[in-house]
Amino acid sequence: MRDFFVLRVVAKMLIPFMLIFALYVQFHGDFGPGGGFQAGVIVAAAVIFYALIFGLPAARLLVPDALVESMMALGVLIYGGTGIAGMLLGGNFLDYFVLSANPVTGQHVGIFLVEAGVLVTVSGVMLKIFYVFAGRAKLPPG
Amino acid sequence: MSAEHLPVLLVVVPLLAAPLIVLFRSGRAGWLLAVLASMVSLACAIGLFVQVRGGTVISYAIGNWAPPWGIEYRVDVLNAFVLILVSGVATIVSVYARTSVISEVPSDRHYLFYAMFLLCLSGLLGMTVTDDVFNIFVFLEISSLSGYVLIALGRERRALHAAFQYLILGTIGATFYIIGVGFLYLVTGTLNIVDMAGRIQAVADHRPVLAALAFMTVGLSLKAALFPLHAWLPSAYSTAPGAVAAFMAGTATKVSLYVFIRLLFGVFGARLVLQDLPLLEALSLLSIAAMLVASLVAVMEKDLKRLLAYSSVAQIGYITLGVSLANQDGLTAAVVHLFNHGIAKAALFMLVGGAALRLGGCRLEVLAGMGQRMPLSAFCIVIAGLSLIGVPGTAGFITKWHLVLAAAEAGQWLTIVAIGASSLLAAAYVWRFVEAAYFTAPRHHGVQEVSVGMLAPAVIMTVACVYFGLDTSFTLGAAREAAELLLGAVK
Amino acid sequence: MVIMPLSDHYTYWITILLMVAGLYVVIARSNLIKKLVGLAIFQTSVYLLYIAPGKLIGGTAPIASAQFSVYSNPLPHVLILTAIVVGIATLALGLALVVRIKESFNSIEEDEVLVAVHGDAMSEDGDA
Amino acid sequence: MNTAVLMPLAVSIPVVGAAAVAMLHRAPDIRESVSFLSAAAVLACVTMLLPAVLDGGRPEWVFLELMPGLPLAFRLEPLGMLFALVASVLWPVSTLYSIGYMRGNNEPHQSRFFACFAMAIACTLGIAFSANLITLFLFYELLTLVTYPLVTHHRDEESRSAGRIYLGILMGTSLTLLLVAVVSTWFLTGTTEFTPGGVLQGEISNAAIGGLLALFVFGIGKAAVMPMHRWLPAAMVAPTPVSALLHAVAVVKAGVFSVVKVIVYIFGVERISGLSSVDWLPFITGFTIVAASVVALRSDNLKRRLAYSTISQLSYVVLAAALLTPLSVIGAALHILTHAVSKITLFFAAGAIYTAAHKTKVSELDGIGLRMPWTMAAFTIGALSLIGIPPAAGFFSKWFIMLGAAEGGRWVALGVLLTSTLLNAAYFLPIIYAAYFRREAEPAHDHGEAPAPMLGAMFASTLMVLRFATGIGLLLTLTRQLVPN
Repeated sequence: MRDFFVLRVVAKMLIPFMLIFALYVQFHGDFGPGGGFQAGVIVAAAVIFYALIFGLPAARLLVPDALVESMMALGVLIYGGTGIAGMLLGGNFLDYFVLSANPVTGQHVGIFLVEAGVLVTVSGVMLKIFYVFAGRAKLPPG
Repeated sequence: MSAEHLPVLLVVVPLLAAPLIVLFRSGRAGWLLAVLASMVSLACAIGLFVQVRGGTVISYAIGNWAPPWGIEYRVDVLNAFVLILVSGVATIVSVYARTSVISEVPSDRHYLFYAMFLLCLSGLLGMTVTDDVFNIFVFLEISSLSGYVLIALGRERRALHAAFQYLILGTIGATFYIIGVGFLYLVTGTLNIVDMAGRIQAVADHRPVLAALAFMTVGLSLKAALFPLHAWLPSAYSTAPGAVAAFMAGTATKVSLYVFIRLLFGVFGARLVLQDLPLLEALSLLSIAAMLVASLVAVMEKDLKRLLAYSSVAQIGYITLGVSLANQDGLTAAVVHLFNHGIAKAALFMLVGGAALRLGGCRLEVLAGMGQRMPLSAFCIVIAGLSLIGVPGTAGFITKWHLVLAAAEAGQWLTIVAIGASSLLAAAYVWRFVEAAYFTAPRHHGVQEVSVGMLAPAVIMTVACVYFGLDTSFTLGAAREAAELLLGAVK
Repeated sequence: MVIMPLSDHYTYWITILLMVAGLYVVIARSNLIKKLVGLAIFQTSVYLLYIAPGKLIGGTAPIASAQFSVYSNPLPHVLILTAIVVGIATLALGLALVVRIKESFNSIEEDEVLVAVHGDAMSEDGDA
Repeated sequence: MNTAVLMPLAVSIPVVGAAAVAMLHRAPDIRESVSFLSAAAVLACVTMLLPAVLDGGRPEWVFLELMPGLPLAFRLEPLGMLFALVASVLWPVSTLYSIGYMRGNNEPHQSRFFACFAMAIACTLGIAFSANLITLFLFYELLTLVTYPLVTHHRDEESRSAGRIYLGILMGTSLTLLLVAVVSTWFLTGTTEFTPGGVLQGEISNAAIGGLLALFVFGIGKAAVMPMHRWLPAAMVAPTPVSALLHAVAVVKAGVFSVVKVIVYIFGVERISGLSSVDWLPFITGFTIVAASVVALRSDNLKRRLAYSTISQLSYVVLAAALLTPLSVIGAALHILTHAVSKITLFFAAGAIYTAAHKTKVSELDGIGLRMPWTMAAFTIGALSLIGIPPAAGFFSKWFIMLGAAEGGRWVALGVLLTSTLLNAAYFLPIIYAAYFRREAEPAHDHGEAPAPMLGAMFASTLMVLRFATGIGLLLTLTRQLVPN
């Protein structure tokens, strides 16, 4: 689709907004519908959109496989690390109340970190699935 | 960190070690982390077991949200015992896995193997330790999904189909389970097992409770490969890489059985399970059918891994038979057999996996002359096989003793006959290996014993089969206490 | 639990319909992709089973506000969010397996795959 | 020193010996010395235990608690002492014989043979010492397993199918019937301890006792009471020293020993005497005695004839115990010993004939007495002993059994014993007659006597048969403790 000029321009214009929308959904998850899952999928969708327009190799250059794999791992580690942090600070696992002097702030901090972890992992997993499936098609049939 | 966090560390350590392995992207580091994480889990499990002996119950509120609102991890002697089994088998198998993985899995996927292994482990441990029925589902799926991947890593293309088949049936099983959870949540408004047990008595005659019981029984039976829902097990175990087969055979079905036992006695309770419904009678019939039919199939089987897989189905029948007898000795037999069969099967699959690598297959005619070529492996297979038969001096005997005693207490003499017949069939299928290994001329020349890295863990596991047949203070002590606990809950 | 008017039971009927239809597809179809589709439908019915009773007529999202006093139970939604994720993971894994099966067996029809699997088991001797 | 420690010591010496033997397969001479050394050490241990038991002591050694209330333990009482003596005295003798046989016939896998041999002795001693049913059961099963490689020593098709029968019957009966019998005993009485006078106190119905006895008698397949006897002739494919071990020292004796021990210490002779529900036992053993003798009469294969003779003689022991009189119980205990020494002599002779002349059939033995005078002399003495001619050993035990039968007024049993004596004579005397008085068939084999170690072993066992009377006083002191006076 590299030759479709309109698509390329529209894509380039849309992708930044998609990413910003993802961030909005992410940060608004604290107060309303939204959160890491949805945001992660939107981030992944932006990259997938890019791959659809500019081709898989270009997308893989932009977001390399190793990065995707690391994102999958990193997100889980952020999530788990938040839990461990709660333990280190004297609470139970995933105890957000102890993350800050003020328990309410602690909840905010905890949820923010956890949701960040979710975002990273979900977008990583989505991209991985897309890469793996899309990459297979390049193989010679049979 | 102090001892109070043990219940969660047990699960979190392997859960977080898995992504670390993915970050390192190295097979060797992955292996080291896998061994380490399994050992930490084992240490946690032992620590917990020591604390809960004698009736203490440890409750851990995740995120400090008090149960029944938050997720609660709850450890009593029953699940501490299962935790030791799972993490112990994982520790030994993870050591073994190094050589097995190098020979069976493409080298660019080694680190993924260990990550999946640890995810599977943490899923199984989570299922065991949690007291929240929905959380059980989540961990069940974590262990299942990683399990499907592990099986699909098998060398032959048959493994793919086996994994797919397992995925379909496993997902149906898990979905049945959450349908059951859904009904229970609708009528009780809680997901916490202890809380639910208290509330369910008031609504026990509501139809959704019955439906929940039915759905959960079928779902967990599928995961536990209870006859006749065992179709996925033989092909999955026989095509998976050696280490995976050993790990799953030792743990996966056992944990599902644990959940089943826990729900049966801990949630549904006396009125439904023991009085109103013929559930135990049905379970007893199915168990006996499993013990006889699956053993018979095992006797006919030509492939040693499939033979052992069918033997697993039969031995699961022993466990459920103990449950269905529902008296002190029966439940003791069931709980102790979770452990005794787990270690025996893990040992056997490790040994057979090694033999299959050396000899290029595990059909009985391929194993011909193994007694001469791989004397220690063959001998250990025989010893662990004796535990399957239930020869005194092995762990299997302890189970059989209690099963026969329980059946005698219940006055079910026909059941005793079935147990005897099943032992005979077990002797028959174990002896098929003996005759292949010792009475036929070797087909291969220059075949040598497997490396120490594979042999040592398998031998340790085999020795455990004998050790726990002689010194039963740990296994039997725990199982008795657990049986008292379960029976106390339905009184 | 909320007591619903009789006419509202239609959600259950839809749930049951999806459940049975999904299960039927899993069992009856030999095409592996269709099996997975059936499995997904089967799982979807469970999402409905959880969510429908959680909805309260006139209820709102459980965010504290002076304007509202009737809230829907948020827990089933959270549970089902998890279940959906699990379902997606299962589906992705299943499809990945189908791709691999297609590559190694050159078919996604279960009966053909089974024949090949059986053939493999028989010919293992030759490889050994 | 605490004498009780000698029991675990006596059991562990052969185990250690077996391990050493297995490792020394490159140095046969050292290996055989190890076998002898451990045999001597075991004999010393068992002999040192004897005075304590004669004084009425019951040395006890508890290993561990297998299950709550079910310890793995040894406790030595007169019957076990007697059995331990049989095993530990005959082990060095049969080791000597095996060395001659295995080397004379160039048998393969000699290390495995001697290692399993030693393990079998360890299990036998474990059975002899066991303080309760569960320990007995454990060693009983182990004995089956360690003798399996001996039975199937040749690893060919014939020994494979013999091994199937051997294991199938012995494990089948024990895993189904004997296990149920042990569990039922525990379930009914709450104990499995061997207690003088029995443990079946209290309200236990006669039918239950009869059923339990049936479970025990048929569950202990090693006692070869018909119809559980098929394994014994099948096991004849093994090398002759194994047959000697199976039929004289270890396996079959472990079977009848267990039956007698169960009758004396679990049921209690007085508790069940006169019960109608246990009356069937003398009949079924009587039938076994006569039927097996008839089969022996019709077998041309020498070892097979001896095997059926063993089946018949084993049922003497069970019958004697089942007569439930004090004298017959003493006779049963003595017969374990006398049959052991007599039958081992016979098997030694059969093996010597095979080694020297490669003959296995009774019909081939014409005139062999002239070529192998020592061997046939031993055979003759062993045969006469089993027929019951004084002063050979067999006379004494038969005497006590018959006295017991007369005491209990069991005329049928007495008739069976007399018939059987005639049958014994009928199947042994023609062999002796042919060996000495028939002319050798042409063309004659030119062969001499068996190798010296085999002759030495035969000499030792024959001496025991002939000089049995010197030990009878000691043995009676021992066996009298079995029955309340």
